[in-house]
Amino acid sequence: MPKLGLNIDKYLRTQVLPTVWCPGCGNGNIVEGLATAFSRMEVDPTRVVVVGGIGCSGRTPFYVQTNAMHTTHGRALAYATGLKMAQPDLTVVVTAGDGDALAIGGNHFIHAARRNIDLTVLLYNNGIYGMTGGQRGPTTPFGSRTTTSLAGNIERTFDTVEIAMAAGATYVARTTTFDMQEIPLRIQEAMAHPGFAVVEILTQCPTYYGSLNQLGDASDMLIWQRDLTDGVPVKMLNREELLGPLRTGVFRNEKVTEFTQAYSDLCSQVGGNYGHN
Amino acid sequence: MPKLGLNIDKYLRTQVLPTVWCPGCGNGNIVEGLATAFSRMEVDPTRVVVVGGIGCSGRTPFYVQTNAMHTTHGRALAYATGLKMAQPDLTVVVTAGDGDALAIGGNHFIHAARRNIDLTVLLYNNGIYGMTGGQRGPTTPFGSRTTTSLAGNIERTFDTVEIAMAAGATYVARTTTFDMQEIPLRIQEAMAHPGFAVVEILTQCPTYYGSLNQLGDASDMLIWQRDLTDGVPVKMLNREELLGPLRTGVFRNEKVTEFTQAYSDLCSQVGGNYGHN
Amino acid sequence: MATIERDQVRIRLAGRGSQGIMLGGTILAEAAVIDGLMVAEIQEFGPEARLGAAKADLIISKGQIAFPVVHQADFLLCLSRPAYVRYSTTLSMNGLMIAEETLREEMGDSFRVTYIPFRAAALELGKELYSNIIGLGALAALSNAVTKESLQNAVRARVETETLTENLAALDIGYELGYKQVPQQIGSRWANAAR
Amino acid sequence: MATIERDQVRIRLAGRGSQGIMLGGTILAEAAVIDGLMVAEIQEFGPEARLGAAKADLIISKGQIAFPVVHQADFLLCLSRPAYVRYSTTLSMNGLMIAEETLREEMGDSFRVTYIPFRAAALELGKELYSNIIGLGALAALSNAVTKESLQNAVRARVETETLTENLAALDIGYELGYKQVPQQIGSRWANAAR
Amino acid sequence: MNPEPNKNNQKLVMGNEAVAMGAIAAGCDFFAGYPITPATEILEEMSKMLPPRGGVFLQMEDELSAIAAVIGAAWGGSISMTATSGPGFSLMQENLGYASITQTPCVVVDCQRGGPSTGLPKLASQGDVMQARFGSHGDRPTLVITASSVNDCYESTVFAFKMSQKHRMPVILLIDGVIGHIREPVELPPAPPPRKATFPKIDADSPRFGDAPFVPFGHGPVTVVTGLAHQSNGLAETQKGSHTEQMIRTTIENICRDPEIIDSWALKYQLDDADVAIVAYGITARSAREAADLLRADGIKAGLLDLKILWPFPNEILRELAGKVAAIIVPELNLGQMVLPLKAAVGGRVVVHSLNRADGTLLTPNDIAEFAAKQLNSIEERTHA
Amino acid sequence: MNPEPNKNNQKLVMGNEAVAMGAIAAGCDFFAGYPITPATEILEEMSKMLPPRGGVFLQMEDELSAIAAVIGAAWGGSISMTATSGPGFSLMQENLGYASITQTPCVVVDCQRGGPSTGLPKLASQGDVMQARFGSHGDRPTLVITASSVNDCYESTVFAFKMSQKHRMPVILLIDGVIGHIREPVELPPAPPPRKATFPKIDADSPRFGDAPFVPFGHGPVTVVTGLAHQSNGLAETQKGSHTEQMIRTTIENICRDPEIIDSWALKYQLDDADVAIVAYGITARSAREAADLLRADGIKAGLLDLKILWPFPNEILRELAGKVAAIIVPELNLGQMVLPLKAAVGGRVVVHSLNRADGTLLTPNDIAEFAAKQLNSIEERTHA
Amino acid sequence: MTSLTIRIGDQIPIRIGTETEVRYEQNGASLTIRRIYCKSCLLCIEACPMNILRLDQDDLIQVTEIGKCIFCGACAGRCPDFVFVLAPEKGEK
Amino acid sequence: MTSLTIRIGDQIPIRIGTETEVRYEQNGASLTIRRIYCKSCLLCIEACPMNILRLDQDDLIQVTEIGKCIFCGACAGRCPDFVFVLAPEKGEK
Repeated sequence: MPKLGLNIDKYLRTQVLPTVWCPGCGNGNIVEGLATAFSRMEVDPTRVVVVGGIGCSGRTPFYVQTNAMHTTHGRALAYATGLKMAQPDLTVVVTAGDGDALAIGGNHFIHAARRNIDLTVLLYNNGIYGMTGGQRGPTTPFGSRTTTSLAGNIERTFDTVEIAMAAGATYVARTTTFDMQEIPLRIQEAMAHPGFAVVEILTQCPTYYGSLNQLGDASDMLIWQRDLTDGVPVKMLNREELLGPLRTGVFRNEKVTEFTQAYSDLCSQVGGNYGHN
Repeated sequence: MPKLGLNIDKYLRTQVLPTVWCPGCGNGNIVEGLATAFSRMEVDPTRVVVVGGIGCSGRTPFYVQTNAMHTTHGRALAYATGLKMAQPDLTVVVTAGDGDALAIGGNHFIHAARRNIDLTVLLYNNGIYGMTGGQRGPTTPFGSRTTTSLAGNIERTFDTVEIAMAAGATYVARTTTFDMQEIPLRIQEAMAHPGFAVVEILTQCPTYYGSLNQLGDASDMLIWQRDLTDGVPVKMLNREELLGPLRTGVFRNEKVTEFTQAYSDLCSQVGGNYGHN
Repeated sequence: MATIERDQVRIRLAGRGSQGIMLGGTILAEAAVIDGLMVAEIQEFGPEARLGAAKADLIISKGQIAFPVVHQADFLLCLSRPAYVRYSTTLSMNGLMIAEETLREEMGDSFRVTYIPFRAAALELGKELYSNIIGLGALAALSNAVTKESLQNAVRARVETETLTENLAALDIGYELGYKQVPQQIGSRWANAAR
Repeated sequence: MATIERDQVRIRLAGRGSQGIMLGGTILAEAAVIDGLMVAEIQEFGPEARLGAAKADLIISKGQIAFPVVHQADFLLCLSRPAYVRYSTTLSMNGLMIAEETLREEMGDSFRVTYIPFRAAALELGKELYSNIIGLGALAALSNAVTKESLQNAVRARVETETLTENLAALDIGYELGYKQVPQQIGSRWANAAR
Repeated sequence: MNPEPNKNNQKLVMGNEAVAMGAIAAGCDFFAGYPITPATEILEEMSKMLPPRGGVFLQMEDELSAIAAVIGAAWGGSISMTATSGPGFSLMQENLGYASITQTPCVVVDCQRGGPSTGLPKLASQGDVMQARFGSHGDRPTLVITASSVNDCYESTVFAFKMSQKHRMPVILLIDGVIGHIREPVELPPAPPPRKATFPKIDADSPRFGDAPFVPFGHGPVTVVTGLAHQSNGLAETQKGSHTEQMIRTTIENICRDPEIIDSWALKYQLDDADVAIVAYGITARSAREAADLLRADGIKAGLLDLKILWPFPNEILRELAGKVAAIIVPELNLGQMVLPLKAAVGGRVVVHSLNRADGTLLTPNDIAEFAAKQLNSIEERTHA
Repeated sequence: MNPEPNKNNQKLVMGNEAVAMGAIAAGCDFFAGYPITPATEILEEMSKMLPPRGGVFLQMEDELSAIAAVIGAAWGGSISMTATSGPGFSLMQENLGYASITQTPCVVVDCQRGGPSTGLPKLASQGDVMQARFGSHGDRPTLVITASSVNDCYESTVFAFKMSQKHRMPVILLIDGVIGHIREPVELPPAPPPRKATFPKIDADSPRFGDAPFVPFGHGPVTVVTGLAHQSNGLAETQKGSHTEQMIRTTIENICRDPEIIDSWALKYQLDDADVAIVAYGITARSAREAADLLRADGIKAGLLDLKILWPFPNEILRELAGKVAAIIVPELNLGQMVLPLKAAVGGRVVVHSLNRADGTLLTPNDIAEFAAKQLNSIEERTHA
Repeated sequence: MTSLTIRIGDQIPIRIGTETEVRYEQNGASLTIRRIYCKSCLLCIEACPMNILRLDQDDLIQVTEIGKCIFCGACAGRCPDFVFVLAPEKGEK
Repeated sequence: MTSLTIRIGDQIPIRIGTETEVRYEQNGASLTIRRIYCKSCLLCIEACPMNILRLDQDDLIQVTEIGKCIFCGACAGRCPDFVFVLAPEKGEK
């Protein structure tokens, strides 16, 4: 979107740009969406921590001019849980890829959701492992080609939204880098939500997913994303078609006791005073 | 159930009895159910592997007179996945507790379900860590007392059935050690099902869960289980009540391409011959 | 290899989980502390702790306790049959087993064992659960490891108020039952072991 | 410390990811193998491989290659501006940079650099993608590291049939472009470096 | 059951409880863990002690997340700790490396059990002493403290926290299932009132790593933390890890010459005139002390070097000892681990005999004394021959 | 891009590809892994090579499950392998211990990168050599093989599989990102046709562990496998781990006296008349070989001991060497790891100098030669003084 | 393991305390009580419709009046420890 | 970093190849092109409704005819690399 009138540079660590990502990668658009949300919400950068895992998306914390924690593969949510519990009035945003959050980090994802701890998770879903060069992941669509599924992926695909909801996330949304206006809106909603909030963002990987599956360049992949998500109701997990349609939007937005609040209540109950700095 | 006419001793490793479990623990009833299912299905013990993790339930493989693999904490399903893929005509049954399968092993649980690999999972849910002496777990009901939640558990509770279904399990059932006749029936169905089959079995832990929550002895806990599950529709995850009702029965039983079959097809497609011994 | 007189007693308490062995160990250790003695106590823990025979091990000593674990016990209190079967081999060469009377018939007499009717005495007091305190009393009388006063104080500190009277009574009974065995059982072997 | 004549050439190919640097490295290595030479080739890998300047390093040698990594290159082929900026410091003291002609204006002339219009030549052939093969040709002419025949055979083995004709033509063009520079650039320094 | 005071002011405390009490005394206000025998009591005690103090107790989904949460909490300004045993300690290795490279103060307790794998969960072991130093990939500075009594458990824990903050690094407290479960009378000060940690003020341009003080998120200007090699400003260096190598080397140097560490490295018992030195640590040091007495009763001048800090290894102390005694005996409840750095340190100046046992059973004073006597006899035999 | 043959029958093969080809040659029919730099190509190659052979390729959800699946598959009768790098290797430590205690044949490749933590993913390192030995809790037998060329990658992999089956243990192949990514011309035999592993026939009463042959599930009578200490029939022993301790000791003895291992332990280069020996391994051995040449060109009689098997450590070879040379130089891409067992082995018979670098940059021949020359000079200075 | 077989209707021994397995037979059917596995959990006692089970002084299960036993299998069904084995009249399958 | 500012309507320099940042101003509004961040992905080129963006020979983005620019922000919206910054007439907020 035009950045007219909004100085998002304030929320960018411009001295480390350009980003590490390949030409045409949509991750930069998500960073832009995040900086835009920060900008609109006028957050204090010293009171925000962006926590990333390992993988392309995990590099996000380097690019936003807030506190940044680049952790280990799959564990970002566990780090973030400790951090948030230690200082509950910090705003903690977790950026994780589909591999980071749902393959190696799947367990922390479901448990953070179960606890309903006040974290905002931006789940960058490009359907492939980018940083290591294009291997199959848990969200790689059935039948897709990757460097470890050259004859087509035979594994079934996770639906992030389904998993997040079953595990107990209280805000769940999905959007795409095609729908770029939506990204900051969803992030703002998620950050404003007191509880575990997941925004899945489909993002294009032209270098690996696109080229291995002959989807054209980054521009072509945006159109593909649009078609992929074009108003069709969300499918259950069992889809075994290549590139099945996925609905975008907000799937859940419920208020349920948040975990740091529950912990605070517990402490009060036994005479403790939690949450001061 | 009366073992009249059915020699389940053939499927029990009687030389290592009595089991390690506490007096009144329901795990023995599940072993009995498993041996009964084996007996009714007249399985060849050398063609069956029972794989357990760590925790009370993880000891199950020692007590059934089939191949037994007692693995590491949380990883039973990953071991079983390798084993099944290596020799797909083996029957592989995984026994795991709520902590083993859903806390430390949660990730392997959702990924094995996603793949729909032909494993039968008996998920012993006693709502607490027994082997280590009564700590909180991911299925500990909200508000319950454990040795790490003496003031009442403030964490939300996983619903195994919801998680299993969202992750892609194709047979999902729940029963209890009160409904002891059902246990072998569900196990038989699950073993007959070609795909990832989960049977959650609520089982009493009188030593820790029962005594910490003043639920009486093992007999009292059976009645409590009956009341807990008495025909009430399954609840979504968000329940924050102590001891909320849980429906029992079969929640899903669908045929979807099984993973060793999908892998066999892949091999054929590229000229390979998979699955012979 | 030389041996060194350590002025210490190694004690093992064993019985069924329901017999309050763990609490017994704690009370005995506490009594030793009150007496100003050194003590190292370790109770069964971890997997399988709850199956079979529960046990609590103590070393009570006038001096520093270097090696803190009981491999061979000077005094072995056995309240149940499985405990007897499992631990009788851990009695030291000069040790004394103090066992539940009802086991005498099966296990037979020996100069290394003294039988005391803990169960019967406890049931007389109202609950089998008092066996542990009766056992402690007998053990204290036979071993002289701790003073009766300290044991009473330890009981006061560790048992719930509602059952304090019965438990103190149990201690007395145990003490008496043990003391009765002293002429037969106590020679030079333990008379000054700890005090 | 003594130096040992190793009869080996250290080569670095660098350019944008889209310029076929990796394939270039493979073809050059293959040519060396066809020539019966020893070769060690290593291409950029891992995180951030795709950003900025792509590179492929080769050591081509008559004898065994002990230390297999290029820290300082005898020949540095730079097809893009970022590659020039990033790697010019890795040219050895006696090394020769072979750079894209269009960089001459910004970077300036030096006895250590020879500029060749790879881009223009490639576009003339139809695609900028041929820059890599043209570069290989020039490099081979200037370094004498591998024979032209082997390079041709390596191209035949490694490029797709549809573009083989163009790639072989690119090789010829590069060879000519490089050869033209030989009188100016090649003194005693590299004439017999590898062969 | 809570320990009750008695007239001697001595409380009967279990080793694992003493660790938890030491943590509280050191200001620990964050614990994340996962149940595991024989360390579980530390988790349970912390679950009781922290909420009334407003501190955080988290039971995580596994050990991977427990250590991750501990590091996250440290960066949230907490004084944080986890406790586990071998299998969990193995799972923590990757993130322990993260704590090292990010110079994060925290304490990790490994209450050892018999290994490998599930092994002997409730039996005695010293099988993780090399893992505590080398369990992570790559090199990292390590400070590993041990304990051989309940009182030690308390004091070593306090010391571990102090050192973790002083040198901004993860510190490992290595005990074992026996020490963790023994109850002994100890006289401990009452728990201090809850306090929040304070941190120095820094500017946006101040370095964050290397020699810089530790300042968590939200307590100063924006900070970048990464597990990649990085510069002192926190930004990654991916082409060459010089700054990180230097930071690691500096931390190692700092701990090796810290007087507080040097003073605590080892206790000497009857070594002044000793012909034979037993070098031992943890639970085995207790047997070894009695073994030294037994040997002296038999006319052999034996002494004990009781290692209190295992890593960094006290090379100098060992070298000095090697010049004074005729033989060193190293009893360990493993197949011979600390004997390796010990042999490297003494460099052949003295004969070193290893006594090992890894079946879950303790080495008794007699075991050690008899072994030592036998080795000495065989040395003499060789000398006579 | 698949390597193509040329007229010399030499193929240009990358180290990681050679590992995969070696695995196939050794009969590997099961691979489970997870992407990680710089080991990913092994995973990718196996994903291409196994399905057409009817073998199993699994990309698992993480490294924890990858090693678990590999062990499970071994018990399913597969010849199985995984490959990873430091962070993944750290995650595998717990289950590597399981493979050891259950005497499961399998191969684990660690293609090292700079550590600790995420560290320097694509830079050179030898930071995991001690972890490969001591990374798991408890003691386990370890056989760690390394490689310093593409050809080595192939042959060491074949050897690793052979040894893993012979001694029924997990064998670790330790390479690094540079060796893994170098392409060199090699002449390799064609892949053999797929074959299923065969196993001996045993009775229900036959022992399953200890000296017994490995017989997987479904290939014989019912078998019990556990990560608890166990007897030779597989049933757990929880009160005392004597059988397991004995099994571990026996395996260690067996590998230490296996002639195939002894013959492969180390390569000697110009050591016969050497005054100074460089002891190196992996990528650094290549620099060291050239360094030895450089030193000889400068009149210093230098030689190289190139360690091919790191663990068990070749104590005897080092002791012998120590008697012959005046100094040993140990260059390593870490802060000094293999120098520890080396020093323990030589026991002060010779001066040992450690040259270390852990910033991701290789030690060049000049670095090593200059360091060696400098150390020798300072020795001479001391001698003259 | 000591074992005792009792044919119902015969004189029943007064004390079976030290027997680890007791087998009752009637008309070819049998109830075997493997007391060695018993953990004293009381589940069978509460399940028995005839109220003829109790713990002995070693806390192992025993039948007080075998004559009242209806061979219903409730004890076997509830026991988690494989103590009770009922065999039908025709013997084991 | 070299920077060049161009007021639209002025004479436009023919070559801006080596400039890493170019700023176009018109009526107080501005379009800044941080060419140093450009990765040549073409997304802006395909997004530009006026078709006035192309890559130069270093594969960095440049405007061919700034006079045609309508300051719509499509380039900035699609660019994942923060190359384009549009400032409104009133200056930065």
